[in-house]
Amino acid sequence: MADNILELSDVCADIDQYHILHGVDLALPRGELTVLLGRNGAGKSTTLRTIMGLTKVTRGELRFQGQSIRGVPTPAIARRGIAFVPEHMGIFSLLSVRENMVLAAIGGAMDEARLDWIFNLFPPLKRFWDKPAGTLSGGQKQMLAIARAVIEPRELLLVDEPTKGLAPAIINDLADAFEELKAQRVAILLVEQNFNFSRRLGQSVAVMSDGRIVHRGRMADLAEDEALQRELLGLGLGAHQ
Amino acid sequence: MSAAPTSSSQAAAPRTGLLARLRALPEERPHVFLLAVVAIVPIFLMPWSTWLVLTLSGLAMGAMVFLMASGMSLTFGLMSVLNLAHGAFISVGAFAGASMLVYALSGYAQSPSLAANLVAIVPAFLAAAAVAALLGVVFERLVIRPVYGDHLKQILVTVGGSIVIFELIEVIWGHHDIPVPRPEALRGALVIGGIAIEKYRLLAVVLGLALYAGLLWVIERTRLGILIRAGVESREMVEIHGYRIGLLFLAVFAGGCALAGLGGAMWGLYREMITTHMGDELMISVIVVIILGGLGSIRGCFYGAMLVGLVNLYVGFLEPRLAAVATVGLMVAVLMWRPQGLIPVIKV
Amino acid sequence: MLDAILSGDRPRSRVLGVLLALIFVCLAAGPFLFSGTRAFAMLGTICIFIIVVAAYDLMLGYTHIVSFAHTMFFGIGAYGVAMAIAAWGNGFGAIAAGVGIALVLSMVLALLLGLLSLRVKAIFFALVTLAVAFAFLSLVNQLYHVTGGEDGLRVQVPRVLGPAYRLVEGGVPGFGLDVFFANLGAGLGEAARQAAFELRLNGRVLMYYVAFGTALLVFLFLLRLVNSPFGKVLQAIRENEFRAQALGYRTVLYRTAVVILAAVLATLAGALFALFNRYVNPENTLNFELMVFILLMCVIGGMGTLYGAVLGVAAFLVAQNYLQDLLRVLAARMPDAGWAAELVAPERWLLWFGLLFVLSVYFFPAGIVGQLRARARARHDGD
Amino acid sequence: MSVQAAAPVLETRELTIRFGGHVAVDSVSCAFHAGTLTAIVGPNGAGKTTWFNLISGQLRASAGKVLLRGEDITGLGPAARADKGLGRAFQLTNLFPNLSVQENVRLAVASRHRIGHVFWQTAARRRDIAEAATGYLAQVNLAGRADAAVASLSHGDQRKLEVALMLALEPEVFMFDEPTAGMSVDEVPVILELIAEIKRRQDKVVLLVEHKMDVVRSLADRIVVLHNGQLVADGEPALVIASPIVQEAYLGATPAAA
Amino acid sequence: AEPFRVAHVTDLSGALAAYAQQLATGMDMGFEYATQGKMEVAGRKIELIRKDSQGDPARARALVEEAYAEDDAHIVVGPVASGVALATLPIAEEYERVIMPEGVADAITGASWNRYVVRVGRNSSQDAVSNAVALGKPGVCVATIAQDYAFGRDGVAAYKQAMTPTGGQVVHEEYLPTDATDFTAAAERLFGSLRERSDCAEGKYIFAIWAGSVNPLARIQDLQPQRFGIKLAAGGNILPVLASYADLEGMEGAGFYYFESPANPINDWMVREHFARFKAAPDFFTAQGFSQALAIVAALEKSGGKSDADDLLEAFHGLTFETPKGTMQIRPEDGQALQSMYHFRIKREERDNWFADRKGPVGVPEMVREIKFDEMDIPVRNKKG
Ligand SMILES: Nc1ncnc2c1ncn2[C@@H]1O[C@H](COP(=O)(O)OP(=O)(O)OP(=O)(O)O)[C@@H](O)[C@H]1O
Ligand SMILES: Nc1ncnc2c1ncn2[C@@H]1O[C@H](COP(=O)(O)OP(=O)(O)OP(=O)(O)O)[C@@H](O)[C@H]1O
Ligand SMILES: [Mg+2]
Ligand SMILES: [Mg+2]
Repeated sequence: MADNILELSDVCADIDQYHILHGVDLALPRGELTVLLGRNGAGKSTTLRTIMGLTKVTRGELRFQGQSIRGVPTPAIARRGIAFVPEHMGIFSLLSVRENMVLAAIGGAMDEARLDWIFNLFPPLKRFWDKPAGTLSGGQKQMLAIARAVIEPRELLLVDEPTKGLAPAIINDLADAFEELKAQRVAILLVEQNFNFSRRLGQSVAVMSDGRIVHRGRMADLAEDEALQRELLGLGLGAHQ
Repeated sequence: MSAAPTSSSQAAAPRTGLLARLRALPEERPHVFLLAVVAIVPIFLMPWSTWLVLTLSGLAMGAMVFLMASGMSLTFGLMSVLNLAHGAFISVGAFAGASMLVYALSGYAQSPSLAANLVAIVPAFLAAAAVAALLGVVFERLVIRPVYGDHLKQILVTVGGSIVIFELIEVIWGHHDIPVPRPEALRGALVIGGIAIEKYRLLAVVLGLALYAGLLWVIERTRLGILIRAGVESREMVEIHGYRIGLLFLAVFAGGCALAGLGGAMWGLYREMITTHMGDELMISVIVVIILGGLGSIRGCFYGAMLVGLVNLYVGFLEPRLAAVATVGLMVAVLMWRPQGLIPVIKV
Repeated sequence: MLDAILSGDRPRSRVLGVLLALIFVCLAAGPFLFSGTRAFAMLGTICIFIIVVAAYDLMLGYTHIVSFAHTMFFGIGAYGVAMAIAAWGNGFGAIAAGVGIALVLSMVLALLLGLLSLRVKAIFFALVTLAVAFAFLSLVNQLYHVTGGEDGLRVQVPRVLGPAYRLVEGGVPGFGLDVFFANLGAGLGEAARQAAFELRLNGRVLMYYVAFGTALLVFLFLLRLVNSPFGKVLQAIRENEFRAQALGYRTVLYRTAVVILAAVLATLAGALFALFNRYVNPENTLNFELMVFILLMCVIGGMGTLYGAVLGVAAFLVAQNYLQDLLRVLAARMPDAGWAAELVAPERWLLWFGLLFVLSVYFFPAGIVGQLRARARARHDGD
Repeated sequence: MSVQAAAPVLETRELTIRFGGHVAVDSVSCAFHAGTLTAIVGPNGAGKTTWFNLISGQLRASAGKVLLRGEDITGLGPAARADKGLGRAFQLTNLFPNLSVQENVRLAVASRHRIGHVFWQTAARRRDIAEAATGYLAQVNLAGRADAAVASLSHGDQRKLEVALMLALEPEVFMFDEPTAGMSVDEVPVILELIAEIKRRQDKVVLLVEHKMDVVRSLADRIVVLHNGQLVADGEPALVIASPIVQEAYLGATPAAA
Repeated sequence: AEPFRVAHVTDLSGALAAYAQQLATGMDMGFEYATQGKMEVAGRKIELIRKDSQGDPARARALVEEAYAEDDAHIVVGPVASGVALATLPIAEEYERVIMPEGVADAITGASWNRYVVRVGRNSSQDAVSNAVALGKPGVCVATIAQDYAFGRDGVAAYKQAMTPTGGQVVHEEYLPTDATDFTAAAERLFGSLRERSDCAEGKYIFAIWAGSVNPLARIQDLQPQRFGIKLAAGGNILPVLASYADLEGMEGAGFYYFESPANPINDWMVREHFARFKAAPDFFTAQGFSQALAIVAALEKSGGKSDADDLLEAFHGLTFETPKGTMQIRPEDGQALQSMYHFRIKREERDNWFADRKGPVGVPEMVREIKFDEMDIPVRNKKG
């Protein structure tokens, strides 16, 4: 058990009266980066939200570090060590960049070294430190969202499409950052459409369709297997990246 | 992406000349500018000793209005809850405070000694704040909680809730007016150079300023302030960061109600007579104040209250009939000039 | 046929359909079905407020413009007629002039408010209208020479609309449902005998039907409006004004048009109210409380449905008029004085009213109409 | 790049906007001709979206002009500009969340037919509008979800609807702001094909903000580079991409893998 | 015989609920006293129906109409809010039945009067005239402060009119919005109008005509008018307001009723019973309600039990009857009951018997003298023209 930080077994979840997840089975190895793939509407984002306790779980079990987190309120889940970057980023647009970061550092003061590391990664954050976050550009908001998630050390990072809207140079830097986090034995669950990016980072991979996991395996195997890609995702992943 | 072009507030003008600074005032510090204009123009319309009395009284009245408005501004600015039951909480505070003074501590309140008066007043104000806060906790749980994020429903349930609170006041305290004699030390006026200033108004000014400073500090300087401001935008994101937003909002709401209660106790002692619906008396002024200042800005609320206090007195002297219309007119004029109020906070 | 009249906007719930039909019958045959004066007054008020609330729903439910100045327009209509009659006598010419002046004033004010709504945003606008309406109220109170101040104005209606005028000599038979049900205990036959009454077709009944007819026409007109392309644009503005603009709709024009239309209808309703009620004062036409009641009627009925206006008005006014009687019955059953008795004392009716107020917002989050439709849909899906 | 004889359809002249002290778009002059697809690239925060906002009227310029077919439209609001043929799809999804997918598109079609003021006729009677709307949905692969409420669509599906709305307006100038961001790999070609199709019609102007360089390479006739609000490069794709400023400031030290 | 039906339609809830409660209590006790608890007079049972108009004129109209049309009431008593009462008057005319409004507005027996109106309570002219009589003499200067609506303006007009014959003069009139709460500006002007005058040897007064609970006098007193030799004056008021007069020791005026002022057996009975039943003193409106009941009983006795509107009106007009306030007389011209008023001077005292639930310093209106109704010339204002 010790090597899986998070385990989902047969998780079903509803949004309002709609059944969105129909039995998700997923295990995240500690310190590895797992990529979650799937078409639009497959339920990837919902899976992440379910882990955070943001949707109604109707069946199944979720275990984080061996303990059940089903029914645990979101703040408590977060404090157990899971950080989450939602797909709409969830920037507090009225707060300044600094205040956004202050909030993210639940431990109290921000660690200077870590902050420097972040500034290095995303220079615009330093530049707009005291500006209202709402006036940042789309990509800058994405940077801030990621920065908030990593300002403190966490056990598990859930990231929903981080490269969306980022310029290529930044994407490269971001990949480096994730590499570093991996090196610190942080487990990461990454939803990503940019296959180049996820292939570079991913160790294991899961593919979703229609609210279920339809494939699990090593990233390397999927990356080789053009036919499997076609079957699972409708298209070779090499195209258009 | 927001399309509203935001005006420059940080566009620091490097010029330092006094004239240049004055010229930049309307844009950079509209609240100071407006307050100055409103206070200076009437000098030419009345004897200057009258002007002095009215100005001092007006500022003191503004302080009293601020005591009442700050709570509403707080709940609105921080939680985006439009609490139209605020007036009911003002009444509750007035009744709770008065009960302390009239029933429990009447001996101290009536004694001619200042110390004894303080023994009565401080607990009375605390009781007013505490009772209102407690009621606020209940109110938040039962009435407000289901309608976070929906202004329209907030308006409805809080108006409904205020009807209930007013009725409960009558059930508990009976439906007659209750006289609340002011403690000896706060009666009468200080006469300085032929100008009389009521002592009670001085107390209002002191309390108002203290509260203003305290609130500013909490909201702008503390993590609590940041957190609450964040919560207005997205409760979900605050929870994702690991904070229990529910508790936080409960506390803020109770705080807002406590301020209303305190304001009510002050107001009750000012009128020396408390009536069930007295809390609604100033609601329009309160609403004008929080719009004028820019919804949710404590600083704006303070300046707005001062403006309303002054305008009320000046116009009350020049043409009493127009006093009510004048403050509303001032508000509309300010909004035409600055659509978000003097110090905008929330972009709604 | 019915579809054409209703502009294709069917009730979409059987219960709702039945309720609406019931209300329609009660209103259409009202004077013949209820014998008491209070019931008569209530039915007339329901007709008039259907106009007010439906017009308000056009703004609130369909366009998301929250205005607290709706009563101001209602009051302008009412005072327009009342003051015209006071000044120029009780002829129809005076009434027409009063309504005309009121309409012009309303339109101008609505235009100004519409322009203001451009400048400031949603909740600001709501609070500003609140303050403006308050200033207007205070003005009416201050100008008591012409408005009667807090004491209000008596409206001397033309003879044709008053109680003295008879459409036909003698009475026509009516059957008082209220009396019938009240006396059911005495047996069916007896109750029926008690319930039969003679209705005098006087000018007040005529006035009632004027109000009823106007309400019906206005309602059908609004129903058509909201289901037209124009109505769809309004909904788009409600959902996302920014995007509606980007699609090429000049939302300013639409918003202003809606504000003006709602104001005009409210003014019209105000005029009817003055003529029906024959008395006008700030409390009845301009108060903030009245404004909140209108808002509540709109919300309990179901915002953005128009049918909600009908249900909301009916439910609200019935509760307001008969809650106290209900409490009296309850209080009579209470054993003795004490807390419980104090709480159900008839004077405490506002307490229960307030509670109902709050609860109705919770239990009908989507309004009665929304709730009924959701149920119907759920049943439909279940099949 | 061949010299175009015809007058430009859209032109910005020294267009500038300041936010406080920050100049987000700095005196940008550029002209666009019918039948061309221009890609606009630049680092995050370069001012691309802001430039779009200035063109389509969401923001008012501090200085400079926007010309459409030679006519100065700088003073017009967004609605008037949309009416004149400027179509815009937003970077951050911006739809009518509680209306159905089909109603969303119908609104766009109705706007083009200019029937928004009609209040005497029920909308349901305009079958033509509904049919047209369904047609556009089919183009973006959303016909199956026509009756779903927009709020319940997944992110990618909302992006597609965003594109459908612009198609339905049938504008002369198409402005795409990262249309494929967040779209799954099998959907991307559909949207790209749509854009290519518009370009092939030869009478439209297409502006495309896009960070995916292979997309840019395969579609663009011309690339404009913004950096810190300024137009720093403009020209044929191959040349621009090879330019040092793009290589350094935009693509990072190592060029993105193809 | 058929019972005699009295409908008491008044504002039992709403802003004036406290007054209405007193009126209801007074009416009940009055009938009890007048009929020795039998509720029967001239061979007819008296039936009392009570309805709550909620302070809402429209509702009051519907209820009054209901009382006449459905309950077949012979007389409607109420409502107490003047505006609400005014709204109901035309209905009495339509139904040709008697109405006994409880409001004080002059308009009730003035502009809005109709022949079915009978009023036992005081009108504002009586308030004003009695105060003028109490205060006025040559060398007295008065500046008035009143609410800016019909009640205040009429009151000041009547006050001025009554002041002239006494030799006193009204030198300034100050009108404020009804809901005013800050009186600094008004005080500035009032002081200004009196301060410099030299023709006021017998005293400078500020006289307030104010309805509602926020009383300007205490606020003006705070600003120390004695600095300029100015004294305050005001009419009587309900006990809770008198309690706040504790600081206005020495203030003079005239009032409608204070339970220790009249000396007669009826008042003795009422005060005694009221203390016994409610552990509190009867107030203004208790006395008024009590008197209303006595008037109805007296009229029925006079008409020999006949209850047609015309019979009743005939009985009421010119009726002289005894009340807790002594003898009253209803004058035929406008149906207004003429009655004594009480000239008082405020004295600060500790009292524990005024209210059931609290005690404290109050301003007791000690009677200076009773002003009999024939000393006051109350204008008749219902001449239509
Ligand atoms: N609020 C909602 N109400 C109803 N259905 C919803 C809601 N939110 C999401 N869904 C549905 O749930 C399904 C899964 O959505 P989800 O957002 O998890 O997809 P996704 O895999 O993240 O897609 P994408 O790649 O487009 O972001 C979709 O079919 C969507 O329509
Ligand atoms: N309303 C505003 N107030 C202040 N600054 C703003 C505002 N809007 C945009 N900016 C600033 O203008 C700059 C340009 O933003 P813009 O959104 O145009 O960038 P972009 O090129 O679209 O970037 P991305 O690729 O990340 O979307 C940013 O630095 C941003 O902070
Ligand atoms: Mg997603
Ligand atoms: Mg952008």
